[in-house]
Amino acid sequence: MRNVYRKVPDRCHRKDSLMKTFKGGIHPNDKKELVEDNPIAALPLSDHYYVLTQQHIGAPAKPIVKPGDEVKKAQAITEPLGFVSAASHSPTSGRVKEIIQRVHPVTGLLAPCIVIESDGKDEYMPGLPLERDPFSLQKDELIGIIKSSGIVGMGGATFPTHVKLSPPKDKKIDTFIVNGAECEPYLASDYRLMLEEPQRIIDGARIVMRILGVDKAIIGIEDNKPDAIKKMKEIAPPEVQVEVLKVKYPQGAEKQLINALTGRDVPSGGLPMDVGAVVQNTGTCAAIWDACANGIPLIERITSITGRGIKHPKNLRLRVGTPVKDVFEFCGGVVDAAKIIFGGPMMGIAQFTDEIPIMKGTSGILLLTEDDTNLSTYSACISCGRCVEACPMGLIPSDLSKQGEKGMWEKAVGTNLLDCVECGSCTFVCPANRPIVHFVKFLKSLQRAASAKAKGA
Amino acid sequence: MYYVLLIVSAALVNNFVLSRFLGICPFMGVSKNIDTAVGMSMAVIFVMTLATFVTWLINGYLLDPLGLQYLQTIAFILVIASLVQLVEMIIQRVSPPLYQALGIFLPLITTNCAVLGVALLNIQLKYSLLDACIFAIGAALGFGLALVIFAGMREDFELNNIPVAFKGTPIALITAGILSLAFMGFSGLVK
Amino acid sequence: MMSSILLIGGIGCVAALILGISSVTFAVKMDPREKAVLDQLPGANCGACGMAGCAAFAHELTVNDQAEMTCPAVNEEALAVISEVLGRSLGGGTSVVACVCCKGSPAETVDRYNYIGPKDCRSAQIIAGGAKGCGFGCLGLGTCVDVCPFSAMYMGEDGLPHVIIERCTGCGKCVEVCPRGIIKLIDKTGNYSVGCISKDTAKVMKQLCKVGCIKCGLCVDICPFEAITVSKDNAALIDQNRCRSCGLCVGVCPTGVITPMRKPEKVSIIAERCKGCAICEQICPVNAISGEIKKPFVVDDSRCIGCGMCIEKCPTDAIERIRS
Amino acid sequence: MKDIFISSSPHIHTPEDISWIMRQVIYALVPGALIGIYFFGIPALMVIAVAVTSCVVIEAISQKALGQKITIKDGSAALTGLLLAMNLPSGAPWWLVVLGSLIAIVLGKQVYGGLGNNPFNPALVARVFLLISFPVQMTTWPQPRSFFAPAADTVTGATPLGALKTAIFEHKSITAAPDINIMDPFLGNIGGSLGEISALALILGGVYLILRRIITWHIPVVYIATVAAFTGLLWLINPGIYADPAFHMIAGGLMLGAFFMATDMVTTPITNKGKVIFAIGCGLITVIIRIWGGYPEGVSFAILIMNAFVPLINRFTKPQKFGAV
Repeated sequence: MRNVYRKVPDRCHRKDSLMKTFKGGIHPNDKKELVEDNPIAALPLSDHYYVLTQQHIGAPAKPIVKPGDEVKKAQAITEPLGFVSAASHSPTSGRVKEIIQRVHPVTGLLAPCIVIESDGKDEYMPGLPLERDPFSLQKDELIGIIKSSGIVGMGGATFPTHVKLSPPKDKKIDTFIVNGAECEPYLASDYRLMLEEPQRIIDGARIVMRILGVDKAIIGIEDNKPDAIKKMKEIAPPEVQVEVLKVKYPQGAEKQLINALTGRDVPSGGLPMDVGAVVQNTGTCAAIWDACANGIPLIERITSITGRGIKHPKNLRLRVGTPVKDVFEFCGGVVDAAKIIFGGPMMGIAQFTDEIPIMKGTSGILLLTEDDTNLSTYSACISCGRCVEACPMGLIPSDLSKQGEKGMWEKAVGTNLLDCVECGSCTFVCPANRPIVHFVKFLKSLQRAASAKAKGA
Repeated sequence: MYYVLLIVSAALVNNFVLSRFLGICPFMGVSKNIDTAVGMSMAVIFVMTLATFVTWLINGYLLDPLGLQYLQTIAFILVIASLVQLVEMIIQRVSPPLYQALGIFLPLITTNCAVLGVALLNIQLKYSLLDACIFAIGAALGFGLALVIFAGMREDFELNNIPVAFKGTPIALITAGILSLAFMGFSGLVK
Repeated sequence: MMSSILLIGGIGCVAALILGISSVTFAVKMDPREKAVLDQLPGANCGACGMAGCAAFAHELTVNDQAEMTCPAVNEEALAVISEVLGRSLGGGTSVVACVCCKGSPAETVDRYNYIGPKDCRSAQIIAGGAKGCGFGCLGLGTCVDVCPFSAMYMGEDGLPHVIIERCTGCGKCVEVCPRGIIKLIDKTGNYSVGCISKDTAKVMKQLCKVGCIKCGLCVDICPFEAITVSKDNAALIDQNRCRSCGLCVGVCPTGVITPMRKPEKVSIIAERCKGCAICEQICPVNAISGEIKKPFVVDDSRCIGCGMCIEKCPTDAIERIRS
Repeated sequence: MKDIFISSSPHIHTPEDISWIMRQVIYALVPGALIGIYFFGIPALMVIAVAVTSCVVIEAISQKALGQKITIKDGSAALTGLLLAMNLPSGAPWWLVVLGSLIAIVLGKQVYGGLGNNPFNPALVARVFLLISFPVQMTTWPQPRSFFAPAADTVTGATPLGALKTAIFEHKSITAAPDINIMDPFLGNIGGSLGEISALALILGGVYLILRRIITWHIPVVYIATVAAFTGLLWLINPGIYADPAFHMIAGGLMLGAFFMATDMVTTPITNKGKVIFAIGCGLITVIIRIWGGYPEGVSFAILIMNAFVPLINRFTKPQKFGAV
């Protein structure tokens, strides 16, 4: 526990005042040294892949294969139901074994899941991968490709990308931002991608610029990744600008990133497009390049397997649907982990089983030992105000937590409950160890239930 | 300066609620919510000033000349009761939500010893009409101040984990006690 | 003396005059019936009626002719008074009580993980779906107990909530907050309930819980009144309208998931009235009545299950219900 | 997986918990307490020991009685005891100290639900309660002496503020008050509560707290500045009846109050803006009581009164949320 808190990581070299940032936020120890120097490795083919039908935010997707069907790698196996939805594709060639109920890593509840038995050949659909010049394609064609490729935000939010890239006509977009902040401690998947395959990111970003019709893109990278900053600056064309960001959590949160890079404030309840900005993660940009240039849908991603609870932390290129068990085995096995987390330590979701698959949004799997995490109970709020200082959204988390304790969601809405982005800064600093984010999630669930009820009535 | 001292004395030093312990009933009853407390304070300021004005006149021009000082209490209660009725009707008409919120405590201003107390004290202290009215405003301000800060604290109590045994009135009384201890600090400020 | 009477009277007259005038000028219509109704409501402001409190409900009842008596806590006398005041008859209060349909105490069930967080079932449910292995099992954090406005629930030593039937008004607050829908409102007169709502199959159940319904159907077979239904993916359900509280199902249930909600009733025979006809002896499903013809029969308390079948058949009304 | 834990994000946490904060405040109080012990000898040590022990014991008993978790390990009870002791005269009899602890812990804190729920600073509730109930014992100030001097030599006398008040009351002029070398209250060589005598030691502790980010500078600086400005203004108007601001800043309980009592997190506003308003209020009330009131010292009363205003201040000093239109 003691070494969790450190002011500024050692490898930061600039003066704070020179770097762009936002108001509020915290400085957790970034702990990236566990995994950041391990090059991206590939996992051997697994026997079975488990593709959940709901890999994204929005409407569910419907399976379009039946048990027994033969599938090829990159073949679509689900189709989206609705505009805000995304398809999934087979991660390898083989046979659809069955469609079962599986624990969903995000909700912890059972959800439909397509099991694909690998035939070991790993054959692409005929004609793939193709070679085409994406810059010769029209805007609508590109968005169509992105949509059919099932690309979602790969930073963890998993919002379907084609929706973000289709702003309504009245919203004038003038800035495209590539999010390379990777402000979550421990994780280094974006860092490795920027270091090893920067061209894919830049080219993906150029496709997005073409779609949005903007002539400027900014890549924001936190100062604790000097190598990535150097690399990106080397190869970035003039229209893509690399900006150094102060190391501070949550620097990579959409609204905070836009504020730091452009000085614009996304209005409360609004979207980045309201201030003329669109943000995409580095991984998403790379996936967009693969889809538009090579016709390969989103079937694999870079994931950091890290933490002191895994024997050999690694950065892996993983297919969507890979069983987590296989991943752990490849990394030397789990050693007394108290928590298994999908995502980073600040916003990731704790898992209770390893019978779950890798998803499109799994930027990392973090295995924390009992010493690294926080298992103690909470006590009453002592009104110290640290959460207020830390809140990047300018809220009063202490009030929200008290209202959460009593389930007073109506009062909490008046305390700006719905502006909370659940970044966890308040909870990190709380000396009384109050689970403020949990209270906020709880209040939001009450609010959702009540408004659903009101709509139904 | 004299009037400032008069107000300070009535509002802080001899705060009606916290050092004279008058008007405890509405102080406890209407202090659960700041907005209601503000409304109640306004009503009290209005009633107190008006009551003082009327009772002083009645005392000065009717009771005193006729040598009927012993009727003070009864006459004052009569006047105050009618005044409160009047205020009640006005509020009900002008601001129904406030009327709802004040509930039973509005008619209770009638028997609010603070209002009667002010009227009687004015006679005892031999204040002039202007003095009496200013004193009444000061006293009402003090009442309002105590009520509003108390309401603020009680609103916070709603969110706190007070042991079941002390929830509600017990904790309010304890808090009022501590608050009045704190207000003792003003003693000696004005003679 | 005279002057004082005149003075007080004078002041009174003046005040009365002013008030009289202003009562006309500032008149606001207020229905006197509203207050009469409010007086009869319990004043707990529990909100179970769906309004913001008793006063609001009284207002709604008075102004809205269609408003139903949704207050679960109002007693019959008060109901009669309200009906009279409003000049229309209002249906009775609800006749249901809450029933916790899970018997899976921590000792009998498995947990999926260790939960850390606020002691509130709803909070626990939104993080990874709750710790209890069975998706239909009680999370045991007592939110239902916390919200009960009538202190009619308590957490038992077994880590499960229990309803004090005498206090329960059937307001349904606990039903509303339970994230797993374990609490049901059932008929007040019901005597037996099934402590499980699991839709899992027997195979799954056996891994998760020792006291869940395994859908074996034994209770359905033994029930003399066809009051119980069960299917492959629905736990046994007692139709309280048909149930005669014989309690036979309790005896056959292999996992003990059917239990009496209160101390079972028994019957007793009033010796003076009994003609010794032996009809009761024949009808009794558990052979609890015995005796010699033409002499008063007796009930064996240890066997009687209180089904009441004998009461119906007795030609001389010599059998009555008793609480043991 | 039975040994797996599930909780909401975030999964990492700062090590700065409540007991760490309490420990830091106790460390910061040590210099002031040591000076008190140096000048007042064994009795001062006794008062501190009795107050700390009785607070901890009473907290444990009352939490047990209320069926709560016993939290004496977080150090808040010990801190309350230490603060209470530092607000008492060194000659306070043991029963007075125990009674004070009882008031502080039970009435000041536990009836409200324990640490975090109390609206008033527990140590101050106790001090004011004792001051009003036992004025004689609470205003019998032993004069400083060397630690090694025999106890029988202890003489009592007035505090500088007390002497000032008497002088003004009796002679309508401050010149009648005994002259005070400003270095004495700075180092602690004056009469007074056992923890308030040395401004230097208290400032040292306060600066430590600010550097450790336990408290922000807002309350102490604004509080002291308000007192200085207000008394300075009066002094400029009439130096004959109003003492100079330097004296007001250093004498009495201002330093102790400003750095340690008015900065108690639980009973002060959450935002920095609120803290400034709180501190100005404290400063004004302190000076009003000191100059015109019946009591020579107003710090405790001022902070208690402002504690009551905290909910209102919080209500009106909410931060602006991100993206507010």
